[in-house]
Amino acid sequence: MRKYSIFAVAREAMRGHKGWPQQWTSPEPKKQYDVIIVGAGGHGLGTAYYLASQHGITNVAVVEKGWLGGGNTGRNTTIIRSNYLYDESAALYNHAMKMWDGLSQELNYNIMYSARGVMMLAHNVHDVQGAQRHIHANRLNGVQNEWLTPEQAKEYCPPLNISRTARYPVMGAALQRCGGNARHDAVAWGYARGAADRGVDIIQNCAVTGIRRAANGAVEGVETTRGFIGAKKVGVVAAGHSTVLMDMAGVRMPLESYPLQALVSEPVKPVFPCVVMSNTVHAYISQSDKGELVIGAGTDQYTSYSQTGGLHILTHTLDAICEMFPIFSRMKMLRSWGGIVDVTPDRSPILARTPVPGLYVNCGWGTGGFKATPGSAHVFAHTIANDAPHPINAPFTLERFRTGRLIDEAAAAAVAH
Amino acid sequence: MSGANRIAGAGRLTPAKTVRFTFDGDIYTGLEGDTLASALIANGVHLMGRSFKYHRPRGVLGAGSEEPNALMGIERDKARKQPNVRATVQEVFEGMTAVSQNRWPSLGFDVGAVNDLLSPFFAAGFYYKTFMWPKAAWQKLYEPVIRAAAGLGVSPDEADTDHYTSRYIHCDVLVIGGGVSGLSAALAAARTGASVIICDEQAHAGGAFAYEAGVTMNGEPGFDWAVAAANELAAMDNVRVLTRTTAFGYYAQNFVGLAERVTDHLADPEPQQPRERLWQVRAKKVILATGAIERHMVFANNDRPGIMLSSAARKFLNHYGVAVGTKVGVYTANDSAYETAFDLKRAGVSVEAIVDCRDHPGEGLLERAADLNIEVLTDHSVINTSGARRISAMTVKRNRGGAGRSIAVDALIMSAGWTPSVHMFSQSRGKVAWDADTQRYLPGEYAQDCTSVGACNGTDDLQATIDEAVAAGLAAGKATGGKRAAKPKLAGSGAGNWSGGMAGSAAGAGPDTTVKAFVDFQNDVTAKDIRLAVREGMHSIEHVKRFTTNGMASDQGKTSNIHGLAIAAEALGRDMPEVGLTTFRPPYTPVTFGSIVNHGRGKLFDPARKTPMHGWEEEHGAVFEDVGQWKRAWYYPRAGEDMHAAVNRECRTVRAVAGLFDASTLGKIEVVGPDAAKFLDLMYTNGWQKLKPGRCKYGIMLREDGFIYDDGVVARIAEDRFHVTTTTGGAPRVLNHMEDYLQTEFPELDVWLTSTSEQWAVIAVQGPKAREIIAPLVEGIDLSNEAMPHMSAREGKICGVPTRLFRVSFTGEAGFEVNVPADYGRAVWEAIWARAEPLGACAYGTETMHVLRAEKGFIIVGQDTDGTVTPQDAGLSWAIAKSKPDFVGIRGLMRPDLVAEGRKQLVGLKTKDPKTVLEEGAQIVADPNQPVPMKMLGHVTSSYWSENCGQSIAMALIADGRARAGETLYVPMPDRTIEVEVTGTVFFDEKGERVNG
Amino acid sequence: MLLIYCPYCKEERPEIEFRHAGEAHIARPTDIKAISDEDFEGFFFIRSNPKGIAFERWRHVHGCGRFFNAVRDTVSDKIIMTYEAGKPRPSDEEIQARLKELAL
Amino acid sequence: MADIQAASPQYPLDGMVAGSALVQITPAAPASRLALRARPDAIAPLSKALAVKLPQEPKTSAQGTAAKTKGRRALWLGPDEWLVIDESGADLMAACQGAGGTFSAVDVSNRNTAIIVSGPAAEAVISAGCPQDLSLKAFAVGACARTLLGKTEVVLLREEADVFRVECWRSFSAYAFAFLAEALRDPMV
Repeated sequence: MRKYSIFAVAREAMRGHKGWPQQWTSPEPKKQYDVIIVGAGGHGLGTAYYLASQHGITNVAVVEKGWLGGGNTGRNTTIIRSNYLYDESAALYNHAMKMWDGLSQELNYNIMYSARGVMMLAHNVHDVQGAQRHIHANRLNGVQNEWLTPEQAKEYCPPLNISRTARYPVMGAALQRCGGNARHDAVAWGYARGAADRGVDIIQNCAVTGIRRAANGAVEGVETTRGFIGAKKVGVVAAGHSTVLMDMAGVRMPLESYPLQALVSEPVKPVFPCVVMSNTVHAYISQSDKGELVIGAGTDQYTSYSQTGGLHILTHTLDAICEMFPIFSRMKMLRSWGGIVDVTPDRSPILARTPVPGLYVNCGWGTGGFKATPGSAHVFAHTIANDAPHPINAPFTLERFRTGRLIDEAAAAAVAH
Repeated sequence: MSGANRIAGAGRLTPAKTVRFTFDGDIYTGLEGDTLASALIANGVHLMGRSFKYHRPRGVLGAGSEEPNALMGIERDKARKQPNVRATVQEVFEGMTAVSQNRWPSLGFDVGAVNDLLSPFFAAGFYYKTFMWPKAAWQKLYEPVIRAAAGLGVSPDEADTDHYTSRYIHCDVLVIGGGVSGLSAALAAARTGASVIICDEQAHAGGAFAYEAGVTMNGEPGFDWAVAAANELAAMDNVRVLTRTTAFGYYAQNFVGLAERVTDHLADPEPQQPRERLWQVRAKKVILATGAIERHMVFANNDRPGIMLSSAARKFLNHYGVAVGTKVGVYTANDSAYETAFDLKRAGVSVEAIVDCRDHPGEGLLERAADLNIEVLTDHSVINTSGARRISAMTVKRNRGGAGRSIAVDALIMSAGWTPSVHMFSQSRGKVAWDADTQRYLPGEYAQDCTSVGACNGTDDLQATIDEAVAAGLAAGKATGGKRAAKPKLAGSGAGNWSGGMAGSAAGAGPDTTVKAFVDFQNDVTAKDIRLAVREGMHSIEHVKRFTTNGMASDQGKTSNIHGLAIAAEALGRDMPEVGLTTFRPPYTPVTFGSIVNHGRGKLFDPARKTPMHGWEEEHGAVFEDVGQWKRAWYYPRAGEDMHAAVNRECRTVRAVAGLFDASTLGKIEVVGPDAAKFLDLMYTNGWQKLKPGRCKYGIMLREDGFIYDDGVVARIAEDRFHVTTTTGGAPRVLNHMEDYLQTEFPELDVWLTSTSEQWAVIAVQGPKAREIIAPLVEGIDLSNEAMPHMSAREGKICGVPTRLFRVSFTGEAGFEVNVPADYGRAVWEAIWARAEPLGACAYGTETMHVLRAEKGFIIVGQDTDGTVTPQDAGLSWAIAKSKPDFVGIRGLMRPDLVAEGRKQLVGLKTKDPKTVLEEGAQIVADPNQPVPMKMLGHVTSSYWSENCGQSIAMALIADGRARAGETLYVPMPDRTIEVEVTGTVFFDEKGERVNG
Repeated sequence: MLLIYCPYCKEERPEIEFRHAGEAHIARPTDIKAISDEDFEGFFFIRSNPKGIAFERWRHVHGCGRFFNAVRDTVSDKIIMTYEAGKPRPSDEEIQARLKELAL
Repeated sequence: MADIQAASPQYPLDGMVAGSALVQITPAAPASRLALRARPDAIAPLSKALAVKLPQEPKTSAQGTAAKTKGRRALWLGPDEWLVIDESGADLMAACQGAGGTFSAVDVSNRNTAIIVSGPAAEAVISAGCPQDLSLKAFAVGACARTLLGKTEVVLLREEADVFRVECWRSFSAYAFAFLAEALRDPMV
């Protein structure tokens, strides 16, 4: 692999950048691999990368029906945080958080992790109680999170409206300083380059059409639009399409796929220093390195695989933004788009073995998978390599929906009075 | 005088109607109807902006919304600043202030231009390869610098004082585009009697006729015809003509968003006028008449101010009467630029040369050029340009070699051909198809009920366009309920046919890797950047786009996408359609947030629900809290009291005397019908069949998974009528939950649900003197303990008004909840208050309510429980009817984890130091000295200072909590560890005697 | 914003009057107390989540208030047909016939 | 019973008024209202008892014709649901007491309040927040529907070509009124 550095860039600048090699190649699929990963998003490519780099399993193919990084990895609003309530979630997301810091160096690819701080606003007494519960639990779990008064919140994020006469005045905020953003494409590309360099085949424009199982039920490989590819271990990391893939192996999933829309504004000079989220007013916002305000909110209401959504959803998102940040009413929406997110009943992911020997699944990240990318990939690679979960992902089973042992962060935030 | 470059007699503006405006502090004069771009060019100003990355000087490229370069800040006042406004779209008005962007200290001298010199370093995606060392420097150093250099305009910094509005509107036929095809289609559709909306983003109808000088329609000049046609349409009852209105988003089932700019062109808008109006159109048929956009030529240094599209130069000349230069060069791969050159020449502008990279221009063009004495260099290319802040010369070379020749010019117009505008078609989820003959993407398979006509459909000939549009208009009108109508007679002639041209880099764009041949002007993407992306393995057009940022600027690639695709295809050695096309996403052009939000700002952001007594509460100094959409009185501070003091006083007073509490926000559902009790049996864990009319009972509702969903008191009013209450926040979802089961699982039951939350105002009168207070006001109800014991309900009158009077208590005191029709809520409250106040009672708010109920160990669903708590966890097993065969949640409760050992249970906590009040949400551990991550046993759900107990009290959910009674546990805080003892949940009046008075 | 034909209002109405209510034709077991943990999981958590033809429930919550069923293509989001709650799942033939009708 | 003064009502939109040359927005008079739900067997008896024929077609309403019930309206809201409105102060609950068949009658007189929007721009002003097609062709005189106005649910009744009755829950009425008042600033027809 050609090492990236300021010197390499300078050297290439002298000769018109003619010397850069391909970051990854586009090989023909081999007949047989040790492991096939279905889905070349951040989680899938990362899994392949860690299989190769940590477990010495390099005979790996990542099979992708479109182009790598083209699913939710390339469509999300790139928020990174780990201030989850439950021990299980906190451990998982904080594992990822620790890996974000240093990922650029590990991959030798600037993924532009920016610890700008993620601020979650509290607008009523119930929000305050919820935020405090998180902060206390986070502290005892070794996860950064702190309480800010409205004035401190405004100081941290000057565009914030903390007027007491606002419809839902800001009563304070929970701030995770190490939270922030990263450059989504770079995450996929960095993992792809790292994996390819270690011998992983990244096979794009190759849709999986079936999962072949032997007489004993174990996985034998995948049928694809480019023929059968054999492997004793298959990891499905297909986000919104997880149900479709798992159906091919006869495994029914507790998942529903929803469109999630996001939008960016036209670029402006730095005006927004951090990430702000509000569950009550219901939107989140940050500013990209390019200067665009990056904005999102909840999913559309119906299940869909269409990657589009309705204007009324954006209306609700933007009225929330203009309520919290009235100065942005004259900003313009430049581009809006949709992704498909797979949601579990408890809004926590499934990172586990399945009832089918040799079949593993990593799904159910809902609207929040990006932040977990390195951690998720890391423990999933461990699970595949050892045919047993890493302690961090051990609770994120499929079985929990039978036993009732859910990891329900959303339920913990139940609203009622 | 409106500028030295204004040509007398040219254009359509009125010379007498001048407008003064400023640009970067200098005062200029334009004409009414000018865009900022045309007015500046008229004044000889071509330098209008700086590019995003290299800060290169830029002028206008186009004359419309596709403009990538000339973006300005427009400022009306401090609160009404708009960044990134296209000078080619913004109309000038008297007193307008425009400022250039992305430059420091000035547009002419910009320090950021050093980036241009460093550009070999700043190749596409360079930032992925560097700035990684030392690690901390990315965030501290590199990123701030990159951010400060990026971005274009400056965000507004004050709240917008303009207002915006919206209209939902339905029509039979929506025509997008007011050029000849749109107008023809609209005229035809309108004749059928169908309701028609036609919109165009420009200030006027006419589309390309604004610059196509030689066109005639039915014998009259094309533009005059267009204006007349628009007027004719506007005068029809069934037609709405919307100019300055951009169709920006095409959503499901012909739902189209239009953004109308109402006042941006006015010097003094009426205060009543909205700045923008969002039209949310639902059309039965949509006709897309969105035209085509000219492409630039991709060659070295093709971005200097003064270099622009030929159609732009022609519009500046023929519409605005402005010459874009005095010595104009032409570089083209298409015939359209010839027409511009001819028009310029005829207007007295010197055309230095037409450089055509083709061997054979269109028929007759060479002769016409010769007639006008214009030199044409076929099979030649412009391989470079020079000039600092404006082009001064172009270098021309024969394609097959030879020496370059420098020609002095002060403007260069170019055309590589025309890209059909399939954006809206693509947004409608139609599939575009590659037309190999004409080398362009055209509408292929349709996904919605729409038709494309004219240039956006690849129809090049004028009469063919008209015929196609008329046919589409008639068909659309007829299909949506219009009558058969005769075709409007429309004959057009004199328009050029501009198919053909080239996509990708021209001869002057390399392969030399030092050449800056711009593809995407705003994002500074050059042909070599795209080749580099391909070299690095970016083989999908989406990767190329993301790696280079081609097409991702605020013009969204209107001029650059096809070029980028062609260059990538060439580098990959594939055909263009194999490389793909990036998806077009809404909006077509940027739309202000204000327009999308429209009414939903300020007080209309979200309804603030207020109870009938809200006014009284306000007058009596209440502080309010938000609970869902409701405003609830939180506490009533008196002079000198903080929240703590007020709540302590209220708590004391209620238990010593009495208090009044506004409980109107509780959800109420009237459950009526012969099967009412049967239905409630299924909805609640409790049994209801045996509850007698006139009695109340506390009920718990579960979800099917066994977790507590809601709770409340239910009163049986009659055999077949129950008055159900829910939590304030739970009211809508509980009703939905019950309706769901009733309609879909138990439809055979004869019972109905009606929300009565707002029918009744609810006044809780609680405390030892509660009965004394209300008794004199009540008629027809015996309030004695014997006649009306705890948990009973009666109907009668209070203050002459019908009431449902409940003897219930959420405080542990004897008390009543007075339900009266909401219109009488305030009057009855005041009457009760008039009795209560002299007795020493107080009004109390939700905070006191919370403390008093906590003293009694009553839970609040959503605070002491969350969505993971079962009735057993909450200590409410007694509320589960053991004998019932079924209720919602019965099976969920039996799941292994819900009956497992070690579940968190609700208990009481007392701090060892009675003065210490725990924080709600604080975590509890057995061993405070263990390392992080600590093993947490649970958390504090409610915690208060209890004035009545003289100590702090708390409730908590703790693993195996009930078995830990008496144990000492610890609450580690950042600065100390608090010792607590596990107790029962009842802190006051443990025997529960007070409730009986 | 979708247009949804409400089988009770007998008219197409805008999506925002409706609330999506999950997969259709998942009947609550009559003797729910007696079913196994697996069956409960299947009933309460497992969803078909099909890419293509989906059977789902909607409620015309800001209209007539009725729950009803819809057949929708989750790739195009097009609603193929709607029918009253309690009616059986339309057959493939009925759906194909309706699709043909829509294509016309 | 002590000598007490009977409580007097306070209506949620008391004193509010808004308008322009093209549209007037005024609170409606207080009214008795009934949320009526019924099985088919009760429709005829209830129609008789209330002296207004309960409509059975979606989106339609009916008016009482007898002198006593003139102006009494029954609005179809769902296949088994009606809203009955009477501005004469009649006791609607009493009226349907004892009517035959299976039904549920609930007094919602105070739950709802109404706003009258009238004038040539009435339709346009309501269309600022209502996603339904309100053209006379689609929403004739007498038509009614439960729908949305901005962020609140309303029941819309077209009383005349340019007169709409907007019924909403009382705590949403201030919002609904403010929404209409804001919308009428846009002087469009």
